[in-house]
Amino acid sequence: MPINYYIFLAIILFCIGVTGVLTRRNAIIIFMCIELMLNSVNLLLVAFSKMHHARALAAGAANTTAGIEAQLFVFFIMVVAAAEVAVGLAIIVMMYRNTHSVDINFLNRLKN
Amino acid sequence: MGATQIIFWILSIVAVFSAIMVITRKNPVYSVLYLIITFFAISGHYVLMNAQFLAIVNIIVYAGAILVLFLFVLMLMNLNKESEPKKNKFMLWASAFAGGLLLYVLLAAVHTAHIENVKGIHVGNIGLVSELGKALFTTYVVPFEITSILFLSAMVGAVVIGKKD
Amino acid sequence: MFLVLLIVIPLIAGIVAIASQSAAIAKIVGLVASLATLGVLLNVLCIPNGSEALAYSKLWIGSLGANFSLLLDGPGKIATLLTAVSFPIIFIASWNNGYKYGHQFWGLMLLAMAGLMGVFLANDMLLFYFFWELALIPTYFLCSIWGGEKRIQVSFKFFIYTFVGSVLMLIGIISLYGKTPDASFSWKSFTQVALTAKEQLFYFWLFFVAFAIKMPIFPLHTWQPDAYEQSPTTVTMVLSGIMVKMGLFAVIRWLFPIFPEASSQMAGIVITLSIIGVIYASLIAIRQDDIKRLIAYSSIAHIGIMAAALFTKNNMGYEGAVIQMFSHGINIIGLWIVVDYIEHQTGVRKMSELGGLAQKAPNLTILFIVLAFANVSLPLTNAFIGEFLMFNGIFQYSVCAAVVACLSIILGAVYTLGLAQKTFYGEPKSLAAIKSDAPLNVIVALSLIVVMIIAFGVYPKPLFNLIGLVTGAN
Amino acid sequence: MNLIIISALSGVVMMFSGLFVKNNRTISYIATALIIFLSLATMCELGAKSWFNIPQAEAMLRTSVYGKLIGVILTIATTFYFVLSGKDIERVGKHVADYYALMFFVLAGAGILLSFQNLLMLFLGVEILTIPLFILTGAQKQNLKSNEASLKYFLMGAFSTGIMLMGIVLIYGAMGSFDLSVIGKKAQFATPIHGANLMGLLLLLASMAFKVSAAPFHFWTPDVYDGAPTVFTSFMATIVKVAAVVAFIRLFEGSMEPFHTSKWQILVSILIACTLLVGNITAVFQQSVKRMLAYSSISQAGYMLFAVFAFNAFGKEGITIYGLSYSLATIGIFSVLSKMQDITFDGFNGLARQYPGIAFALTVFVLSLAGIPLTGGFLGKFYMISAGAASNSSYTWLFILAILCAAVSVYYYFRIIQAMYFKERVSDTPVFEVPVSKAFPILLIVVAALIILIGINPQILLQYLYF
Amino acid sequence: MSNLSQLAWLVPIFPLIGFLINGLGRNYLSKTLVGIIGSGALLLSFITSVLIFNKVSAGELLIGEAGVYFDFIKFGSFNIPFAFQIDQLTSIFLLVITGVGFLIHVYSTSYMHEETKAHFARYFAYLNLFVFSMLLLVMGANYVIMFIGWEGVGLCSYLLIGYWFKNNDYTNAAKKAFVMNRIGDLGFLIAIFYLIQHFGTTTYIDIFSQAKTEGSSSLITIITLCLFVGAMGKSAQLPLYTWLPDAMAGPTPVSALIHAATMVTAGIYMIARSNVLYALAPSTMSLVAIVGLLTAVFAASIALKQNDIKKVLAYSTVSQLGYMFLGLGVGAFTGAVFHVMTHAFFKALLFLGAGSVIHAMHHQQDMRHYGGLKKYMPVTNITMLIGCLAIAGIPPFSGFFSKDEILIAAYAANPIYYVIGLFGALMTAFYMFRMYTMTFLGGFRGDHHHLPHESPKPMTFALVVLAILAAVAGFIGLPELFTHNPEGHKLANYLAPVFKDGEALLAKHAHPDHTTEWILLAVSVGLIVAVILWAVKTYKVYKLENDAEPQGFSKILANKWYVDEIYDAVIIKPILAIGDFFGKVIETKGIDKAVNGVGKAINFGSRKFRYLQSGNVGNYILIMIVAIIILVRILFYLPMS
Repeated sequence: MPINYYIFLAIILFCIGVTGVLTRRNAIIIFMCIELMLNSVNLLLVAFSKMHHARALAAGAANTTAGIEAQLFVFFIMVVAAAEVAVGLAIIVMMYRNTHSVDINFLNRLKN
Repeated sequence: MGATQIIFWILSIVAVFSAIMVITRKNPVYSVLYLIITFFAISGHYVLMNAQFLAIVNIIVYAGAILVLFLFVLMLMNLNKESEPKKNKFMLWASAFAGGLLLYVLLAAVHTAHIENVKGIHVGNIGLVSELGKALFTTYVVPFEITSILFLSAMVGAVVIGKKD
Repeated sequence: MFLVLLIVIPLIAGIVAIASQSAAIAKIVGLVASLATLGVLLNVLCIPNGSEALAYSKLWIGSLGANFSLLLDGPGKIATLLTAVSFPIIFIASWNNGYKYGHQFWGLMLLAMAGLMGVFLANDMLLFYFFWELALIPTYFLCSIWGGEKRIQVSFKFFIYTFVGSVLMLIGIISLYGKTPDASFSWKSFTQVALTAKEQLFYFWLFFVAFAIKMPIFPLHTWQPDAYEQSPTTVTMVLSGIMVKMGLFAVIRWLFPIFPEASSQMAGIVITLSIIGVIYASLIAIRQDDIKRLIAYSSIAHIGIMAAALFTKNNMGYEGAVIQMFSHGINIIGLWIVVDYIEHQTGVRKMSELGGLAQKAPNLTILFIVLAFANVSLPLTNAFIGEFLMFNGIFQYSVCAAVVACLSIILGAVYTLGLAQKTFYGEPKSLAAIKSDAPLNVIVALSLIVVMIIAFGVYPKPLFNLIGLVTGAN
Repeated sequence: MNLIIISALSGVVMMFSGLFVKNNRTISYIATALIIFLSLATMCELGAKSWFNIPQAEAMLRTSVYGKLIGVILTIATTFYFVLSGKDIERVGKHVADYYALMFFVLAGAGILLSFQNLLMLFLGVEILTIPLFILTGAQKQNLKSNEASLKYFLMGAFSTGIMLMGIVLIYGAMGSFDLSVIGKKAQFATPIHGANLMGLLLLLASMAFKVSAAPFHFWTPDVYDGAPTVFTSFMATIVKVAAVVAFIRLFEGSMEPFHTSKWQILVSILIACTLLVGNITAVFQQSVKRMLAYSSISQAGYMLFAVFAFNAFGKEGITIYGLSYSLATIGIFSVLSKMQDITFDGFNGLARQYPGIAFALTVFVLSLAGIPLTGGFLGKFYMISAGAASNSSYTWLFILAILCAAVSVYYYFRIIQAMYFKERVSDTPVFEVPVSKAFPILLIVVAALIILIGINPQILLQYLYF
Repeated sequence: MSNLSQLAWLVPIFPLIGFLINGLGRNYLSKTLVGIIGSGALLLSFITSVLIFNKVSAGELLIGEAGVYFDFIKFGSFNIPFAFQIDQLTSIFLLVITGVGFLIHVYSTSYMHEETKAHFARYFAYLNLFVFSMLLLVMGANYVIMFIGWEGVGLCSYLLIGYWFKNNDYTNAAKKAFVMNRIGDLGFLIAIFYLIQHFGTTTYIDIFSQAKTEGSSSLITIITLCLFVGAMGKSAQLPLYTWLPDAMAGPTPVSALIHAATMVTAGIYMIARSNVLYALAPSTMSLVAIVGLLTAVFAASIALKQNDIKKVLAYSTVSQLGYMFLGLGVGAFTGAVFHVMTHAFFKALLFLGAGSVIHAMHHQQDMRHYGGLKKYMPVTNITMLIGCLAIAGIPPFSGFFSKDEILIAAYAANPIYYVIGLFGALMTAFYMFRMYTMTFLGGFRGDHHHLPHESPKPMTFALVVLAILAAVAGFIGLPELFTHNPEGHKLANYLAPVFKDGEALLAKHAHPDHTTEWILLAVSVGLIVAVILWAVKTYKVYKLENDAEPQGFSKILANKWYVDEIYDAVIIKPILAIGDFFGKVIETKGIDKAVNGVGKAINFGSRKFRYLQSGNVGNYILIMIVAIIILVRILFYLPMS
């Protein structure tokens, strides 16, 4: 597959995520959209990883591990995402406990 | 059009469609479910690109753990109805427009890149567990260890935030 | 080494005074320290200009090429002499003024003195900027804590006004620093900066605005009457007697040597503004009822003449302006001392509520009259020497400018004599009656000033000798 | 490496001490001891080699003298922070040990950011830096403002992480590596410039601007700083911010070649200008000192960004001076603020008469923040603008703007001085919520003296850069 | 140092010492002692002046380098030395100043005796200081020293007019005098600037020798005009004369000394001193003559209707000064100086006499309340009569000769000058005898419970001495007509070295032949006598009750042509209005508002800016995205430069 297709796909997903963040008011859904963004990034990383790997192979390097760093990067992103989710959901729950709402439009005690 | 391509297109359409559904569904539970579908589609892409490890991890971690957690929280909070109030119309359109514009500029920027079409995206075995494991515990041992700090802090944080005083 | 002492003595004395927690000790420390500074300075003044002993340099911030370097030149001698002479007089004159938290008051005064000395001595641009601000901060506190009703807003306006000016200068300093041949802040490197005509003009204005605000030159003067009015008079003495000279001094020391062409090119504008300011301020002064505001506007007028004279860049204007820096400094301090006494005695500053002070306070009146006539630069007072030369200098530059500027001697007579008349002459008013003649300390302080007024008015040669021949003008 | 490892270990120690030690005071003492040890350790690293020798780390973390010096500055600042604000940390909530642990983890993250060599480490460092902060911000669980700040911070932080990752990916796509030196080297020969690379760098710029709260990516800052417990605001506004700025510099120093350099400077100058204007002008009208300081921290970031604008030795020297003096001053002010009853300007009324020592120190802090000579803050600003001027003197408008903004900043900073010295206290309520100890003013004066010392002789700090 | 230079500095130093002693010791010295010190200082000065006069008569002069005492203003090549110049002109003035000054001091010791000790000493200190300044004025060897004295006398005039400082009208008058003088001084100052610019020096001899070689030029005209402005101020000429009548607020001896005998003649001295320059500027000369003439007539017309005895004398002084300027303007330098001298005597005499009357009448200055004082004050009566005759120009009293010399010279220049001048002289005779008659003749109209009495000895002594001088001083200037000495009269001979350069440069007017001169003399004396008789006749029967409110033209005269009112409306009020406008409108509503406006704008911006911080996360993120889009736009679509 042309790499461009992957780029387009990932960017489309990324932007859908961004649009979701912008349009929704539910904190949890916003957070989910952010996860969608991260996933699009992951997809792109894997695609680039394969691209660089293929390029290295094409350049004649045998047994190369070129591109593996990107896949590891994806791994780390997932790790971090997991940690973030733990903290994030804890915060959202805390908020919900106090206000019984997860609507970000009600977060306006702090302004100006 | 080979089988790979057909699968690619199907997966892509599924991913994009379900992603759009994620952000448009009123009911948060539907959103989560559509997100799971998206992640499955992405995992499919990983398989397509011979990155089996990540494909599995993606399903286990994201679809399996993280999104279940989301679902759990949603259920806990009893948010499984179409409760979300409408956003200001103007802001809604402005937001959608901004998202579209971002898509446009990103594509335009990257499009000028002339990234060559690499054939045989599924070749190579770097996506396999053995290769990744080797790299992870040699070259990438430092970040690997450092993630422990991250986890520790997340753990501590979850305790601090979550524990009832 | 002596030069360092000039800064260090008041600095340490200031810290000691604040730490002493006692107004009485602080006062004594202040007087002793200022006299000691004067002593050191008199020692230094004997050294002829240009001598090695009048320079001091030590590496300061190596990576910037900034040195702790001091230099005493002709105008510097006059300015430092003014500072060193004024402070003891101010201390004596304000001896009986009880200030709340007196130790802080006197300590801050000494810190201001250190800053002023530094400004007049610094031969390194960064150092100069440091002292420039160091002189400002204590004054700001002095005005704001001990000032009149509107002190907070007014002194803040004063501060922000001058601060804006000095930050503009800072831009100039930074930009020029980048262009110095040896990446240093020394006076010499700055004078060697090669600038195109356009750049010179641009940077000239950056520097000049800072100095003009300090002087102040019309139309950047509006902080000044308010600040003078609201500050405790003791501080006003420092402000108007010495601080405004910082601007003039900086023009001589830095502006002219760094931007020789631009300063000649812009002289027309500067002189025009200055002279507009002279007439403008004089006319306003005539209509003032508050003594402090009257003297404040009078000061604007006098400073305007000095600025105009400096920018004529001829010998006479230059020498006159430098001499006048000293003369105006001590004269106006004298006037403030009188105002301070009146204010303390009667609690009134409005001329319409005052009158007939001469009957109860003949000594004060006599001394005041001498000061008043020095203020209108009558011959055989020190101010005449300066003003005569300055008008002469302006005249050489432009007859028209000189004629307009000279109108100020008429207007000056109008408001100064009006002040004398409304305050001291006539029948005393019951509301603001003065009880007795001025006490000894005020008389001593004023007498010292009067003696200097007459002495330098009759025999100004020592001052001319201190200045030496012109360095800044061409 | 000392910084990262020892702070991580210290964090673990603190975590466990919470289990075994019940007395909050003791916990603070342990934390203080650990931070002192940590700062000594970082200082030792300045001259000699690291105590820990990990060959694999080379590709991921590469410490420079500069990074080490910044590490020292951060730990010193943290030390003062612990000492001055220890009691206030104890008052935030029950999990005192955990707070300390989280702050140590933040320091570890800062250590990573000071020495990362790989975009992966940048990512991890940023995450380690921010995730504990989400928690610290929300530490006052019953306080709705704290909750709200925490959630806002979290959502926006996570979003910016997404942006940052997109940037990293695009760069990787164009360059094929996450290693800074490789990217830098490749970028030099890459003609024409790779669109993906350019885009990636831009997204990275945006996300880093978010971290250092540069306008228009600053919006989280006032709300979060305002909502967070005051002690933690202090920590976030100083140590974290300086670390982020240094990471910013480190990231783009090598890899901004493709922008070289005119476009880069256009972008950064716009950021700086926006930041300065927004920070300073909005701060003017604030009534709460805490919120004012939040805005002012935005404007201070604007000045620090001059180092990013310039990328020269001046800028780096400037950041050391700026970082230390700014951190100390802000920590000092916050340490007073977090003890106060009323955190509006009126709360400071008449402070000078009751606590002359504290008032004096506060004055020095405020003067330093406003950039008045004789304080470190002045030299910091001076260095930053000099750096800009030395790198490209055609941006005079920017320098004038910066300087005029400094003048505007006087407007709001001096309100503290005015309140302390020139206004009388009207109400009978005590200034402070809890009685301050005798040692507190002395400590504050020590900090103030340090700021003045830097302001008069920055060589004591800068000489370490040129060993 | 020559012999003369050692002597010269003594002249001003005595009054200076007197000033210091009296000024500093005013609370400690007794009145007698103060009087002795004050008058003694003047006596010593007078004696020294006489010695100097002898030496100068013998041909010894103090000119140029020899007179330098110390460097006053010196840097680089620019030098204004503190130097004296003693020549014939100076020595004459020295004698007049110290001589008349001494007499007035003596007179004052008794006139001012009612004052308290401190004020008495203050008075003498001022008086001594005045003499010191006046001496500096005439002794200076350059214009700057002259200017020092010039302003110094202005100062003393200010101090003495406002001597009774409790009275606001007096202090107002003092202020007015000083400010008006300052207007003139401005001209003087600018003249000095021109001189320095052009000649590089202010020393007389250097300037004159250089000017002579360079010849006439527009620059010289400007310089002389500026100098004349100075003279107008100091010598109370149109339009700057209004301060002088007001200056009568001071004690009467002061009016005698300062506002009649000495200070006001400084302008004449200055122009006489600068005769070379004026000779090179004929147009200025004409102006001087015209201004002098107009002043003479104008002031005389006002004097006709004044009722305050001192005001009459004041306007008479202005008028006489006008004659002197007329003399200068037509080139009769000697005549002008001659008139200065005689005027000093008779006008001082008249003032002191008036003072004597005022003293006797308990400070009543309104002549309408006098009358018939002849029998109460015989000495004053006689001396005053001599003074009046002298000023009216009745031969052989001194005024006749000096005024005649000027009028003849004016005739030579332009007969119209003569006619107008004569008209003025007639008015002079009229108002002087109006004054004399109202005061001394007729019946006593004052308070009969306080009958006047003759003044004490020191006062009458001064009156008598001055009366003698006023009577006989004319003989040193007997015109050629009587002496048939073609060299001119004694005074002219004596002053010839000073004026020879100036006169040589002047276009010579044909001196009228003797016949014409006789006719002119006869006409003038005849007319004057007639006028005197008319005046005496009219006012001998003056009754207070008959005095109606003046109508028509005489009302204008009584109100001094409304000049003060015009000045007030045209100059003072507008200036004050401008001051108000600047202070209240431009300063507060303009400049300061603009400055505060910046602060306000920032405050306003702050208030509006903070609404950007809406508190809504969605908006924040939206702005971030938009910012990114804009940055991309800038990055990709700006030209790479």
